[in-house]
Amino acid sequence: MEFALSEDQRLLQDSLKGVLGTAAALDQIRKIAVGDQAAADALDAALSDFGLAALMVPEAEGGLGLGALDAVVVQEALGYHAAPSRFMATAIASFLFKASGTDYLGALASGGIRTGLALTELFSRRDGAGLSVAQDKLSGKCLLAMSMDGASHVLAAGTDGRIHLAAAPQALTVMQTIDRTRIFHEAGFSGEGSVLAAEASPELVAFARLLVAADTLGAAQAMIDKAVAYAAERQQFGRVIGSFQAVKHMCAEMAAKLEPGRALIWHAAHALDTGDAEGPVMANLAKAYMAEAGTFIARTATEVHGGMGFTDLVGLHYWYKRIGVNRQLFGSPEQAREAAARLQGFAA
Amino acid sequence: MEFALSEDQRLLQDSLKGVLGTAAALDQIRKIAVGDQAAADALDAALSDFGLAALMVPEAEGGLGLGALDAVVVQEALGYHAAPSRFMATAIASFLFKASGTDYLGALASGGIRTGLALTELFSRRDGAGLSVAQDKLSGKCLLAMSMDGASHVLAAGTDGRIHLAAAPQALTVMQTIDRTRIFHEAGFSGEGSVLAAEASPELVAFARLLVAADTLGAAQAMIDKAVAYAAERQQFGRVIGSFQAVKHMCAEMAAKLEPGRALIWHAAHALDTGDAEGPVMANLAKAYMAEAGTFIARTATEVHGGMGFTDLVGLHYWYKRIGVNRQLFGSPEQAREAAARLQGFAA
Amino acid sequence: MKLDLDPEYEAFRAEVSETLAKNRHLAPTSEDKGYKNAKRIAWQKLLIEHGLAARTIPKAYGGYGGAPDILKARIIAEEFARSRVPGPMAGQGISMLVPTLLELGTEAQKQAYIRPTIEGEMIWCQGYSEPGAGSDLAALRTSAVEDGDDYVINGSKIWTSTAKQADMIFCLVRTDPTAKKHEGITYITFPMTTPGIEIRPLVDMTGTANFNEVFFTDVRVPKSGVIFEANKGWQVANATLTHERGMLGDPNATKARFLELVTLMKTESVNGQCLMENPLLRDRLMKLQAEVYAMQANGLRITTNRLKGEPAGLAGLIVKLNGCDLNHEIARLAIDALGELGILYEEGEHLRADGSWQWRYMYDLGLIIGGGTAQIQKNIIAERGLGMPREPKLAKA
Amino acid sequence: MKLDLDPEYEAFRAEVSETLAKNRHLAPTSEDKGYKNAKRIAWQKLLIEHGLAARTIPKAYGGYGGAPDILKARIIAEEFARSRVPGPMAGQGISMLVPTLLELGTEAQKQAYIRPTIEGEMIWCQGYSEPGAGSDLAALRTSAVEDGDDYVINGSKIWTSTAKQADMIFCLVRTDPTAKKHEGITYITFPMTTPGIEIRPLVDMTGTANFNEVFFTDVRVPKSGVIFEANKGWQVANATLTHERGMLGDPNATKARFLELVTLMKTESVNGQCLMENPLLRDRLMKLQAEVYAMQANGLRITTNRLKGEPAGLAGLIVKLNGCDLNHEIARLAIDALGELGILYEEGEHLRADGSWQWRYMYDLGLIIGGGTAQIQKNIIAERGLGMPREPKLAKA
Repeated sequence: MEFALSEDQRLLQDSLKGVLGTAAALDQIRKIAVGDQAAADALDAALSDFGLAALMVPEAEGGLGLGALDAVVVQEALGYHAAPSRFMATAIASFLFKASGTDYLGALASGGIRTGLALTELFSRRDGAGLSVAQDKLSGKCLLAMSMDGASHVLAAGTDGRIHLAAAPQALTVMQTIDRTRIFHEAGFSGEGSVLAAEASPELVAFARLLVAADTLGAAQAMIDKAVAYAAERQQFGRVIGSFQAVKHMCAEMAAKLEPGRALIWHAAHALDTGDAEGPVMANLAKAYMAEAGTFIARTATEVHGGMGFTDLVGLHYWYKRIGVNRQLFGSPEQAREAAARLQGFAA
Repeated sequence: MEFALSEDQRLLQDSLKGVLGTAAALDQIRKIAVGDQAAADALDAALSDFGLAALMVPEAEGGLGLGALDAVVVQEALGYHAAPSRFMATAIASFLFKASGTDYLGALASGGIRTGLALTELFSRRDGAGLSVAQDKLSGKCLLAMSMDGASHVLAAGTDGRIHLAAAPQALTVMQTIDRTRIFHEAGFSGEGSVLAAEASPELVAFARLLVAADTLGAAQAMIDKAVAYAAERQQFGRVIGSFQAVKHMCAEMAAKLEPGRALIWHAAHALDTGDAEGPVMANLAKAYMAEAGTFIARTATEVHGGMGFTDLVGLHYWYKRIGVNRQLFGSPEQAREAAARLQGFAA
Repeated sequence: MKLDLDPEYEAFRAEVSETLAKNRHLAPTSEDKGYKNAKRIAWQKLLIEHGLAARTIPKAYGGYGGAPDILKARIIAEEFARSRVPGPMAGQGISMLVPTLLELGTEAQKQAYIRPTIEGEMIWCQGYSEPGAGSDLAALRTSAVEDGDDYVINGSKIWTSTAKQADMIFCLVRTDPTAKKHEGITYITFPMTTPGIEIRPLVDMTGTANFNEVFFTDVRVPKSGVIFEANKGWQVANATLTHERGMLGDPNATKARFLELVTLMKTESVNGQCLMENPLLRDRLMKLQAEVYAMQANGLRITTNRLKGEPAGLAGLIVKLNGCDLNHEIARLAIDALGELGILYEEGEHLRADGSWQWRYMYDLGLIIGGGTAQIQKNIIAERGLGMPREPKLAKA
Repeated sequence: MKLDLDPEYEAFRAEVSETLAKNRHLAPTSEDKGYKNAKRIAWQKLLIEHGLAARTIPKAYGGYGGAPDILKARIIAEEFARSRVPGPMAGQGISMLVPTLLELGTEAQKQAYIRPTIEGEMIWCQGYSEPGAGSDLAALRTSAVEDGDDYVINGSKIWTSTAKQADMIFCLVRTDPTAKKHEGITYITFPMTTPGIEIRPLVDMTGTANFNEVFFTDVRVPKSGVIFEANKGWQVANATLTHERGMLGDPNATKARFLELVTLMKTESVNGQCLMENPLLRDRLMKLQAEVYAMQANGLRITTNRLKGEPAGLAGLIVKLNGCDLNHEIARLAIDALGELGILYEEGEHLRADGSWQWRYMYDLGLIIGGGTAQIQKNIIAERGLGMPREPKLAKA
């Protein structure tokens, strides 16, 4: 019995954090946030060289053959550095391709295809969005599509309840969110062909939500680390603020909320890897748990920083906004909890 | 413009608190809780002498002609002393009699009739409870009927959606709750005649809920006062615990939750007195607000007392339990909020 | 308990509303931008003339010269809100400096500054906070060294809004570094055109520069700018700080936001369901409405206390803590209700309410921190409101 | 990550389950009440014989003499739970005194106390807390004054469970009032039959006396009862205090309660609607389930740390704070779900689950406070878990 990250997984996370320490240092994130393409490309290249695209592709298909637990370890590191990356889209594509046994896995690993992700309408349809499918042709628009920059293909949710692989559409309009590091688009389809249609399985949705939870885990951990460090430096009333019981308890409450979330995410990922029936339930609950914990930590860590936390000077807001966006991605906490309830037959 | 209790209302509350200070001193409450009838009778007599029965009865009918705001002032004082009293039942009866213009008001003021209250099934029906009405005869059972001891009559909710006045039934079974100071009964009806049937109006339900909110206001205020006093006495680690920032902030948070509740209750009562359409909305929200604030304060004040708060030694639990019972009376916070939503057309 | 007003006041309300109706054509529009816009200044002067601005400022200093009357002030505010006619000018000069001058300024200072300030011809900014002195304001280190009839100022200030537009600054500086921290501070005023002043915009999490940093390098200013006395600045500042605290957490502003949220939930639909039909969102909305009503009623209580000249006690001490948090929570529910589209922030087809919910969700967090963090507020509530012991003195390390 | 067990352990599980199945007819039933019930003692001896109780206690002292193995211990616990066969005896003698004796007792003390204690022939109670020393345990004042070969003890203890049933007490007393508060304490054992001991039941908010107060008046006890050394009692106690902390907030117990709540919400109906169909209650249930899963996973993490002999760090430090709060919240939702009937507490037709939800709602609050209040827990998490500064020393008043 061993409930812990393996040596390899720790190594994976450490080396990735090493890469991100430079390629996604705060000054790089600042550049990316103001649209510096060179900085964005440099980070993208660094992560490609690291081999993230191949992570979840079976070795037989030229990948690393790793699983959901490895993926959340990676996503946590990305969140910790507030690093934009197409990894989430790629990991979800790998999961879907593996489930539907297609021959796109090799191309995905080699970088031959790079997929964007347009799943929003699986969870929320409005503003006339939605992708209709007729004779395997896709038409309509998807809101808040992810990782469309530089994508050759896109995985998009159709109104037929299935997820379609298609060539990335040309009609892209930026939808600017509070998080300027990650770019979202409105994607307009006009007859692009669906080269693959797979069921939007509960496992796939659960895995997608789990990745978001892991991203928030990393971002929230970063905010706690920064708050504790700031509290050890900042002097007020003749003492470091970290010696005030109120500040100590704020930090303790953040840690007490976050730590179980880490274990829950590991457990959910392992359950998905082993096909444990509880896996999707745990993954949905992990998304909801981290959305709530993240909201609390984002606010509390900012309060520990006082006025500095509100300014752009320390850049704390990049993590605050990342957590804020993650809360809404792939469905609200309430939707994730309701999904968990349905999986257990608690709700119709 | 004056948003405050009048001189008379402050006088009313002070003189009532004077009476309760002796008749409902903690040692008296302890006696009542173990079924000491003499202590219970003494308190009942003291409150009768004080004239609570006549409070809301119009002067023309031999009452004091006071209103909802005066009633909440009284109920708050009763909650502050964790004092059992039939005042809530009497006040609700007065409200209903006034609304339906009956000739029972005089008898109510003189003590000629003493009404119990069986409204539970207005909010929650189960265990086969419910009062059916046929040819003005009542049959069936009501759960958690209040103030049935010494009641000549009862106001009971019928399955016809109306509230009926009838002679108090003989078949009474005690339903022992965590609050041993207030006795609740299961009341079994077997053909008692309905001498009056009135609509269970939104105003009546709102007023009943507002009284519960006021009771919790008083009980919660008592718990805060006790916590602050204890924190000023109790020494740990060579200083009074009230000097620890964590304890100070616990007390500050309790006060910050309670104080707006007091203003809300006053405003809602005044609105009911003046027939302001927002009155029932405010009263329902006040019930929900105080239920939540009360739960927080009951727990936090106990924590401030440390182990002593858990013991019977300081008797703090009488207030903890009073607040716990009030939370569920006349519908949950969720039901009260939903009622407020319906009154505003936000819910079907 | 009496919430309606006496006939005298209802008459006053009618009079105000008539005045506004009669003159609204003279009011500035969205075209009339900027601080010294002629039309806005003319409008301000007209409002003063009718006692709708600077109402209690003596005529001698350019005000209307009316007697203080909290109810009339409230009626005026309500009528501006109801009629949607542009209101009087605000700003730290009018809200904080002028009251201070009236209380503690010399006749010369009053003559020189009050009229142009209330008429909008003279803009002020405030120099209190410093990077090293946030919650602990009295720890400020910006130094002012005597040199003949001048002080020479070195240091920096932060959280200074309107620094770029300001003609003048009112500022706290340390004139006696040897005295106890509250006793070596002086409240001084001087022109922002004085050589040696550098202004750096302070971008915050909302992405805009709502505030500035101001740097002083050998800034030479005349002693005549001192308000009241040298080394008495702490007392001078506290008179106006209380004003500032009062400005945060206004329940009527909170109610207005709540009503916007109600409209949002009534009009937005997701997956074909109106947001208001979602029982979880509706229950959260009702929770917030209870708090909105409660803080409004709490506000009425405070107004009554002020009318009677009584201290507002706990009812007053909690306003900043509860009010700012409630605003933040209203914005949070609005964002949650909008779901995926709640994260949008910039111009575009799908943006709702110009992204103002996200802006408020961030800016309100700034207000939770600014003007005394939530932790400071809780200390104040416990110590002043509940009479609990102050933070004990520490042993010298 | 590997959650299944090696074949060796699966084999062990089979063996345990077989042993339980074969012997369950010998297990005590609800008829076999009381602490020294013959059937219960016989059962305990049988369990020790099969290595299902006192497993790691050396044979020489009456134990099974097995090697420490956290997994086997967990398997045993799981099998008892699964099979619903009555488990081994618990109690502070077995869980706290025996480990202390094994570590620091004299050979004579081990011989005298361990066997009867683990076999249930000798019941112990704990005398640590005092009315004046709660969170600040080391401030205890019960005095033990040397007199020849004896100590004479005066003072009182609180929160002493099983005081009435106990043959012996292990107790912290102040033997050197002049020393620093942690250095004048002695850990001593003596019979509860010693003259001068008075026991007063301590009724708590649940309405029952789950604990006692114990008063000492000139209680003369031999020095031979001292464990380890005089004035080293603080170190002795800390060895076992850690045991106690670990006992609170067990995630498996929490999960069992959660499942009871699920059953409640599936089976209860109000106004003709099953509670599980209520979206607000269901959402709260799912919130709690997320925490239950999280604390279970957190528990697996801690077990792994212990298997590796590593410190559990934050994962360990949060267990008491989160676990006790989660239990309290589960009880709270159950009561809210039951609504009006949730307030019932005593025997009657409409009482649900014997009123256990209300009992837990109160008792769990006691556990939130006991064994280190939530505030103490947060101090520990901040200082030991996050490396934040300790509470600074105060200036002498």
